[in-house]
Amino acid sequence: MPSYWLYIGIFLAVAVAFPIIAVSLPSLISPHKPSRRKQEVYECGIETEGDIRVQFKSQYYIYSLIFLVFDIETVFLFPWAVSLGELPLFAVVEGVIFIIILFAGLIYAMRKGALTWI
Amino acid sequence: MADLINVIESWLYNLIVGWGASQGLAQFILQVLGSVLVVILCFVIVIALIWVERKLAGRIQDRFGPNRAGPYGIFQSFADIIKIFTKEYVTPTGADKGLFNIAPVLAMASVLAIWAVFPFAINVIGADISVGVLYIVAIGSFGILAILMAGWSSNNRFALLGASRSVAMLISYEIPMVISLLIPVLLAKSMNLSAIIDAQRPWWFLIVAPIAALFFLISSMAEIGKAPFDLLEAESELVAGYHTEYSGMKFGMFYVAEFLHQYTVGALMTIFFLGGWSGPLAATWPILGVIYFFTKTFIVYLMISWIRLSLPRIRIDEMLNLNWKFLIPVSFLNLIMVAVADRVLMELDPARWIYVGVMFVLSMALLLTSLFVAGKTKPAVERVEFPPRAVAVSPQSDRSKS
Amino acid sequence: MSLGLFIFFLMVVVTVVAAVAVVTSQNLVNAAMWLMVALFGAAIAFVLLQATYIAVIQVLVYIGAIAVLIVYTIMLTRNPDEKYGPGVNKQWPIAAALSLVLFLGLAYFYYTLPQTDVLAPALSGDLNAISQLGALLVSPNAYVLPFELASILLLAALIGSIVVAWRK
Amino acid sequence: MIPLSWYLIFAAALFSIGLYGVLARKNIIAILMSIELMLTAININFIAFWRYSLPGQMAGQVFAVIVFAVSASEVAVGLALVISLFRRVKLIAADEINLLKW
Repeated sequence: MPSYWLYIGIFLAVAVAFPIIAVSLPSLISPHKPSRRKQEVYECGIETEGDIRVQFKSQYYIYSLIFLVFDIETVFLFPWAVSLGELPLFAVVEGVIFIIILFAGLIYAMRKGALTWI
Repeated sequence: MADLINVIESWLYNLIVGWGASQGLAQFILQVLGSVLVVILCFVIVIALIWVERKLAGRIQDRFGPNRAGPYGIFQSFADIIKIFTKEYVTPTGADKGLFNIAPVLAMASVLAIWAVFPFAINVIGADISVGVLYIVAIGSFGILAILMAGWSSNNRFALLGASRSVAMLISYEIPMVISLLIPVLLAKSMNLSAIIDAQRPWWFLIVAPIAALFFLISSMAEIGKAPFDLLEAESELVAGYHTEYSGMKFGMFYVAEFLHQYTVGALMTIFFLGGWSGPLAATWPILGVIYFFTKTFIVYLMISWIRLSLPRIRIDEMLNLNWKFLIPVSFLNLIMVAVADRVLMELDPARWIYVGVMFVLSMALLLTSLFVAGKTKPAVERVEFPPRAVAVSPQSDRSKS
Repeated sequence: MSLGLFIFFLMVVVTVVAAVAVVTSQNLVNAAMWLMVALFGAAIAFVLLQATYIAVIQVLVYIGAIAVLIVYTIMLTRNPDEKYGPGVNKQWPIAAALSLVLFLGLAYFYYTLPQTDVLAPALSGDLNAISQLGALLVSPNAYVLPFELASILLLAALIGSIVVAWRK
Repeated sequence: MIPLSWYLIFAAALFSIGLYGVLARKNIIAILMSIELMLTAININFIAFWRYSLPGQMAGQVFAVIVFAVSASEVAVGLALVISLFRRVKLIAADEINLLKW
């Protein structure tokens, strides 16, 4: 088993190294003539005004929150799914209860209107 | 001779050991060689795919597509590579330089790293780890991080808005994708990719769990961010989304990652629902398995291209509604149904074809019912009809109105 | 097994440097990115300890979900008029001293304790960790109560966060 | 091979760094990030003890999984409070929010 993970480690290193090479090679041959005008922030030709990091609406937070909760849910459900074959029928019911409890949260968010894009 | 790849591998292994290296070192060198080979293969595939995609897009849209560089324009991609290699990097003022440069590398690496665990044939497997499915999902999340980094570090409103929009979409669609992936795991009782392929030897999971296959396809099309889900490149609203400020090869990395991601989704679809490398004689002739794997992947790739070239872009509210109000509830119902049906059928222990038939019929019934219910419900937002107005209005009349 | 040792020390150095960067970085987004590096280092530690499932969900949960949540919150709560300013409060020397004392004490304790100077026992070859984990989580005489309570905890967190943060 | 104490010392280092962050940082989001560091240190301890004492029984991993759920809930509610607070007082420095002090 460790040899597989060593392979994954090597693969990750190679997968990071290749894009780095691909990104850094052109800087050897491509021109580099920076100027103030060229490096201005692109806003379709209009001058930028104010702070660029604008504020956001809290809907984005709600989406990522629900995503986080369901991510944790899958963390519990993957071992459950793998071991389903060796477990009594009772275990399936427990998993279903788990899903339904969290599903109630999704329905709450939906009724509250937090999922409707505005 | 049938097992060409392993023959070469053991020959190389013996060669390196013969040169005086220890066995661990020989193993290490072979693993480095293998991973470099797979990564190069990915780049070659992308170069070929870009040409195929552009030619196909041209034909579908009644154009020629690339036809100048070489016969049928097959050298177009190489011309593009030369062009992109000689372009200047422009870093906008006020950009967070570190994150700005890491983001394209991370975007590419997150797609490449998925290929570490793919089983290409019965004994040509990268890393046969026991958590293969979750590895794929986990590595995919680096791509989301790369988009956030690119959007934040560019110091550009369009980039930041595009990034946060596309991340909202990506994380939303990751929920049905992960739940759809739970179903092959549940049916195969393993997270190991080879075990999942083994479990669908006579009957593909496409037939056993058609809803999961369909939802996986839809949600991963959203994940790759191509039409009809290409909101991150809504040119009229957001310029080019999170990579507005990128130029040269840094932009190229995002572009290549997108193509490779589409091909990777094809490979995932093949592994989870289309039987992977399995096919006639593939167990005895592994080289045939490799051919089957890449053929199936290419077919799925072409199907995704076909869908994306045929459909227009949908609005972000429609897209999120589709996800939250249809895909996620139905995929949860599907998960519950598959778990219960699978366990009950396992108690009864019927013949395999009865099992598959019952699962298929149940899935179809659920899909049709949910489509029927979804068609009956009222849309959350009523569409407002605006009366048509003249395209060109004289300045006087416009000013008088306001 | 010098390779394992090398990976271990690399992991420790990267993780600790990243963790220090988390608590000292002035820019919050940079701090969040350093946090992700540190947590990825912890994932490598889990792989070295052969808890591969935990390693994978560490990456999935933290880098996939919590990073996005933190960055969104930073974007949501940025006050355009106010710069970051000094990141630490007045009592930081006391905090640093306290942390250092805690670390040195723990390290000395672990270093001298004979029970902790042991090597890992060999894993049995047919250990199907994930299947066992799933069986433990739902079997009535093991951890089924924490399993169901976790879902109620998550439900409470979900509803509570929506109540607190959501406003049209 | 690596003895158990090295992992424990590593986890202690992470925990102490997190503790410093919790005590010394001003910004609430930074404090929450430091708490994440501390929880990860705890998880490393759980897994290290599992690996070095009873790798045949999965209790350590079960605890680690539950710590994930707890840390996710903690960060979700904490950040929601940060957002709500920011909406009211436009300020997220922990030591300047003192309405509940008396």
